[in-house]
Amino acid sequence: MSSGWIVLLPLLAPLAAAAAGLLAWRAPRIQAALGIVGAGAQLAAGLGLLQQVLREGVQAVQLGSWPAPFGITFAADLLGAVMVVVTGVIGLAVTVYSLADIDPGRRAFAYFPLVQVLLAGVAGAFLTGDIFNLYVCFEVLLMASFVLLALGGERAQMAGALTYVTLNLVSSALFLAGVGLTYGITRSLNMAELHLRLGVVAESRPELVLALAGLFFVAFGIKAAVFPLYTWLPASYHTPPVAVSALLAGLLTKVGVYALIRVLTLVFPPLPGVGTFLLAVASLTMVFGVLGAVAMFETRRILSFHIVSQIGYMVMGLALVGSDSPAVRAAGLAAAVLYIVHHIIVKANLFLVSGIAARLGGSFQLARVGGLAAAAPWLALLFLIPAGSLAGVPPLSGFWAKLAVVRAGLAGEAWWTVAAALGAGLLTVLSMVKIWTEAFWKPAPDTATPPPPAARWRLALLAAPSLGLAALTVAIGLYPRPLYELARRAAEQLLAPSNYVAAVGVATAHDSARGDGKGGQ
Amino acid sequence: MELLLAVVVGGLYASGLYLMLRRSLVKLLLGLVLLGHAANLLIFSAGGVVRGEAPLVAPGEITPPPGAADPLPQALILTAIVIGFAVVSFAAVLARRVFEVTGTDDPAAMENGS
Amino acid sequence: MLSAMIAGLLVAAVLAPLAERRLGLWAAPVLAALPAAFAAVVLLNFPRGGGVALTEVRPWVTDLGAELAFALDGLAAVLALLVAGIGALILIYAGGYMAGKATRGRLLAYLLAFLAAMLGLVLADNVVTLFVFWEATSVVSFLLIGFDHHKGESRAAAVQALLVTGAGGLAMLAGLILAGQAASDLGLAGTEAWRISAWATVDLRQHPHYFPTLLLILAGAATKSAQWPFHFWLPGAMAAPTPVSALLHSATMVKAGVFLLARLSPHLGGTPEWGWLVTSAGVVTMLVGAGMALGQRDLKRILAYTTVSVLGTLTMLLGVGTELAVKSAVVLLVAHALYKAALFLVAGNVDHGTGTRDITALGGLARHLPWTFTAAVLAALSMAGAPPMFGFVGKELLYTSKLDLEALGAKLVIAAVIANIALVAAAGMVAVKPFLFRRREPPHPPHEAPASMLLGPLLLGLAGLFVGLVPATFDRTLGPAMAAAILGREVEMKLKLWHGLSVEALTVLVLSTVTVAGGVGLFLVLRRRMATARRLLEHASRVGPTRAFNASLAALPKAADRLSRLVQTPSLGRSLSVIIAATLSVAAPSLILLGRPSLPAGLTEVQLHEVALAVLILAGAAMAVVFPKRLAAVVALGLSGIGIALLFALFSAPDLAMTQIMVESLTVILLALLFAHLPPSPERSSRAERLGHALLAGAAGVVMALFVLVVVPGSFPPSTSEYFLAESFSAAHGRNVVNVILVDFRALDTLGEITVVALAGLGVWALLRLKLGNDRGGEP
Amino acid sequence: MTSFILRAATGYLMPLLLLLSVFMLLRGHNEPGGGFIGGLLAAAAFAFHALAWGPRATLELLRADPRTIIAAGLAAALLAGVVAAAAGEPFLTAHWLPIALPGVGKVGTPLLFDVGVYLVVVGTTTLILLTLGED
Repeated sequence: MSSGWIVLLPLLAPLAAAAAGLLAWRAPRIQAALGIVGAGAQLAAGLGLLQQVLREGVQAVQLGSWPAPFGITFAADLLGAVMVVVTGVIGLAVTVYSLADIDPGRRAFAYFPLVQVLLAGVAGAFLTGDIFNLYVCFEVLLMASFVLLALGGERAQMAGALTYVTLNLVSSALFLAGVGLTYGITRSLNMAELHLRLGVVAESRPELVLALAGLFFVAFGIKAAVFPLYTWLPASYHTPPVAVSALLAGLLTKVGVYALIRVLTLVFPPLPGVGTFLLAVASLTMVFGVLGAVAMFETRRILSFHIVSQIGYMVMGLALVGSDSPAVRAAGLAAAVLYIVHHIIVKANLFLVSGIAARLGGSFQLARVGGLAAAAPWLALLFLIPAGSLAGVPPLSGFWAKLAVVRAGLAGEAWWTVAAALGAGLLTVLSMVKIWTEAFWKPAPDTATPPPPAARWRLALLAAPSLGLAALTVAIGLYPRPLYELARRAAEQLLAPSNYVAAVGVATAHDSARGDGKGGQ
Repeated sequence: MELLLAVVVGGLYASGLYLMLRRSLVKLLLGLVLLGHAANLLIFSAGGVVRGEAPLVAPGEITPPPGAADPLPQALILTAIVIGFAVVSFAAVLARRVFEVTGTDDPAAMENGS
Repeated sequence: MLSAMIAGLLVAAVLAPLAERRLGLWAAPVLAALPAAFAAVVLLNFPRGGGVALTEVRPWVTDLGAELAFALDGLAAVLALLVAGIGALILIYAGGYMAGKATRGRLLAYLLAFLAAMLGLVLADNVVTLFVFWEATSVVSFLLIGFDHHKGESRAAAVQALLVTGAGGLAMLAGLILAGQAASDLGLAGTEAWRISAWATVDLRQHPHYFPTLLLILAGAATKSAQWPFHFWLPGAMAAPTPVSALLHSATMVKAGVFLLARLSPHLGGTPEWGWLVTSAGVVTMLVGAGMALGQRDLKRILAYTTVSVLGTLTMLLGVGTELAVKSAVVLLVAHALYKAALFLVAGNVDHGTGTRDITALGGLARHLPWTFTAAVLAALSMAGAPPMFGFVGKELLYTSKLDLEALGAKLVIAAVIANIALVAAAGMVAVKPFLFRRREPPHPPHEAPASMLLGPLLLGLAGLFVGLVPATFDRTLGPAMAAAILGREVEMKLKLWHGLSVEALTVLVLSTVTVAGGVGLFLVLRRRMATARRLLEHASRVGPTRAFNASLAALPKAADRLSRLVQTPSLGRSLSVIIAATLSVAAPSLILLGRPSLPAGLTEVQLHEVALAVLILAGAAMAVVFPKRLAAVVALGLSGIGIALLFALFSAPDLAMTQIMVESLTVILLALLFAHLPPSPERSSRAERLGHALLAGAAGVVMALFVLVVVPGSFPPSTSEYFLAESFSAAHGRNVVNVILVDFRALDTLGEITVVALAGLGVWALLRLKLGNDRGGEP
Repeated sequence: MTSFILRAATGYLMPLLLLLSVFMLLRGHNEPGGGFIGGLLAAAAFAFHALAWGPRATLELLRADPRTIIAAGLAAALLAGVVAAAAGEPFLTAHWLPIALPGVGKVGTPLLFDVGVYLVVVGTTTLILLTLGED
């Protein structure tokens, strides 16, 4: 077995950058430089990992050389590897943006190392093959997000952070309880082994497994922000600096969705009724999220509610694993993966762009800004791309994501959820159009208080990452085949967990006679 | 004993959650702490309890005595206690700052404006 | 070839602002060469009969049924000719119309992008390709309608158009996917199922999903083609600059819905459902549009409503779907494209030359705008269906096709005659009223438009005359090819101005005469009674869908807010309650189904001091709940924690006990330090609320206790821990197995843990020191 | 008056507590204890000192800033894991010196890791206490 450093690097690179940055805590400039290096290294490592997974299948490594299932396993399948790559992309984009966006005060208080720790935690969550370690990774990324959210101590931030912290801690407590019970039942924490053992338990005590799955569902449902557990998100995401919002908006809820996918495809055996249940949750999430957005007139709040709504589409894709048809299961999961990747890029970018818009227009309140289309045509274009993509305008990335989800939904005969998806899609168009007509088309109101013009280098630094993400959106839109192919293969891997289990190697290292034949779906 | 532990765990969850539902920052924190205790004890009981046989290797031996307690839940709980402590400390200071900034300790009274 | 040409237009669109800056006045004619070339290519490759001249298939996302597939059949060719040909003229016109305006480059760019989208749409042979271009037309038209976006009216109209067509588009997407899946169910393999031309080999009407598919696709067609009750966005879209309106409302975007009906009628048409739905939508739209046209005073709005009426007629004809009806639709579609584009450009010239489009302020312009007047008369004659214009041929055929239809036909003919009388009158209002009669004083002294703005209307007007006089130019070439594509079989076409003296021909002639005479009469009355007509219309539109739409759009944010607040509350407690309730509802039923928890067999007996400890823990927790004083509650909490530490110590966990004691003391100290001096907080919940909270929390406690009871530890040997116990000393050189797990077996957990600890420290430091925006800026 | 007693007591207590903390750290691998408990004990020592002499004095006594200590702890723990790279083994694979120290036992990267834990805990706890104390 290879020593598997490539699987660890996406976690270690930013963590090391953070530690080094903290050693230089008096020198924010060094921290910023280390931030760029760390995020860049994470991206590079992620790409290398993805390539290796594509070439050789699931990559697993046993930390400390302790054999599975005893030591902690890190394992990268296609889903994990893709998520890590996207994490690197967003990390790098946000770090570059932060160079121009974040004030000296926050920089002096370790802003850049905090971002690095967040990225490390996110990568760890995507790669770990151990359920308790997943909890730890969640805590790492949560703690980083707590501090980032509260950093600066402005009034709005404080109240938002309190809600965010409290509800996420409740989620963590539920998750922890679930892990403890899982260990009690199976005597294992290794996800590959849990796959085998919970399958056996489900045969004799299906209700117990279902109840346990319920705990995990609520815990991850809070983090993923599904109906009706999403309330912390719109209460907090609009409060910190926009770079932080972008980071959280892009990545964090998707970690929750990832965990739901991972747990429901790998850890738990197929459970009766889960598909229907998730379809209902997905529909309500899409609809209620978008309703919140329709009611808002502040850019960041609108965008925050849309995160919720879009999570519904991802859950919808996941819900289709409850279908009887293998083709529908694969299509649904592939759609979910595609949607996640698309959404991370687009949503982070929308926050970045809205930050530039507020910098030029003087406010996030739509009533107080205007005339940006004439004042900054380049920004108008920069906004239209991610906004159009979010609204599903072809041929941008969001169109393909929506097409894939709706197609899978129709194939799975999930009529009501498809109807909800299309209805929410229309209201998403309305929201994006609202921002567009108000901030860009409408003449600037008399009450507008445009700030003094920003330096050119600053605007360039703000626009560059946004431009990069927009280019990705367009590239995926025009040439979606590679990404969809990746998503499809990732879905196939998820639906055949025996690959993952074999790569981790629990079946050979451990006598699991009782688990034989229970591997597949 | 398992029954007793179940009652304790249930009681801790109930009182912790009830405290969190009070509209008071301090009670929110107390509730969080109790929730952490509850989860730790839950893991402890789910892992199986053993009296008086700590998972230690006595000098001269190479394994702990047979029947020693399962060390893994203990390690998990230790990690969870420390993480919980760190998180609660941060939350406590945050709550204090929230009180300073908003002037109230009623979480429901601070509609986050802007 | 086809995709390259479309891409060429898109590139030209991107470069248009640059070209405009470089070439100035010459930019428009130069850019117009592109669509003209497109039209030439289509002409050179014109498909014979029901065949397909050019095809192109490129893989896109095969698994999603997406290919970039184009096919040039008769239907596509005729529409492409109209789009590209009229498009070229309009580009030239726009160059003149926008002369001296800074936004000219942008308008040219949008127009080119629109042409590209529209051409892609009519040429598309794959459902995803079709949808991509369909949506592209919606998006570009949004930008075009909102072109003068400093006007609130323009913005509102743009949003309205986008929402209405967007909603239809989404429904259509679902419909197209259903159709593709149906084709796949019926045996088409792979991407074949998503190719429209391939559907000819299966019968989609047999599929159980036929009806929902039809409904969804019709929703798309109806919104795009402004069928009642979705018609209102089209007149609203008149906020666009004139060349835009002309383009959108003559040959192109509004025809997209009709095009879709035509495109799909061989596959989905011919059923009673199709007949009823499509025909009735068409009839209602035809009548509503015609009626509304008469109450307008803005030239462009009159034209817009007549467009609605004609679109209704076309829809009705495709609904009827007989060979004669389809032929008639083909003729009407082309004739309408020619005259309506011309009339919009005329309206633009009037506006340009006088500064107003209000017909009550216009009169006697013929002397000042002679060329515009000429074009107007040519186009209006065609619109009115007067011989020898192309419009006349169309109307004759229209009446004939209805007479084919027995009982239903009579009703349809009457409806069509009524609508056409209104159209004749409207033609008078647009093309006669401003130019003849008494002279009025418009805002500017009237002047004729420049050549670039006369070329288009005159050419289009003359084309109508030419085809009317020499119908062979149409009925040997374009007409039959298009009709064949719609009907799915070869057809012959014979158009003539004079039909001889058969009973049928005479009936039609009488109807035509009645139409023209009635229209002229109506025009003469209307010219004097404009105000009355307008009042009538205002009364009528009070209940119309426009109002309903605007009212619901206005009410939407508030309603959404109310609904959203059912879940999204500022109250942290509410959110917590929801989470607890959610946990209960997903976990409790299964636990209850498990039945009475059967206690594990090897149940450890309880000793007295253990009970005492349990009591201590619970009492501490309970006191933390009930003590009103903060400090006392904190100390009680500590008591509970100490109890847990003792429990750990009793049950073989010395490390846990030590850690718990230290952590607990620190927590108590920290909480006391932070909160001892705060004023006491009152109980803020009512009795009922408290009871509810207690029940909720209690239920959660019971569920978690049940969880503990139903877990049977140790049912899965060998356990991971056995490995740790066995290997701790020999392989990891440590006697304290718990510590070895922490620093070796599972060291990564601990690495994560200390990261959390470190961040908590940094967080506290930052929280206490960095206070932006409140008091002084922070210093580290 | 109280501060005088406190100062006097601290003079005796602090070295004792610090010694105990190091003891706890080192024996942790074999007996109950370890980096976390050791770290908390050391932090308690500094807390007493701060109570008696004020936070500034404690900072001077510490020499290193708490933040540096935290960072050093993280770095030590990471380093302990990265050592394995030299041998081409996975992250966190333990490496031991051939000799055993009396009272401590074998010395290897897990001990370095535990030192990292110790440092992070010391740094964090003192950072929190000192920041609170100065506030």
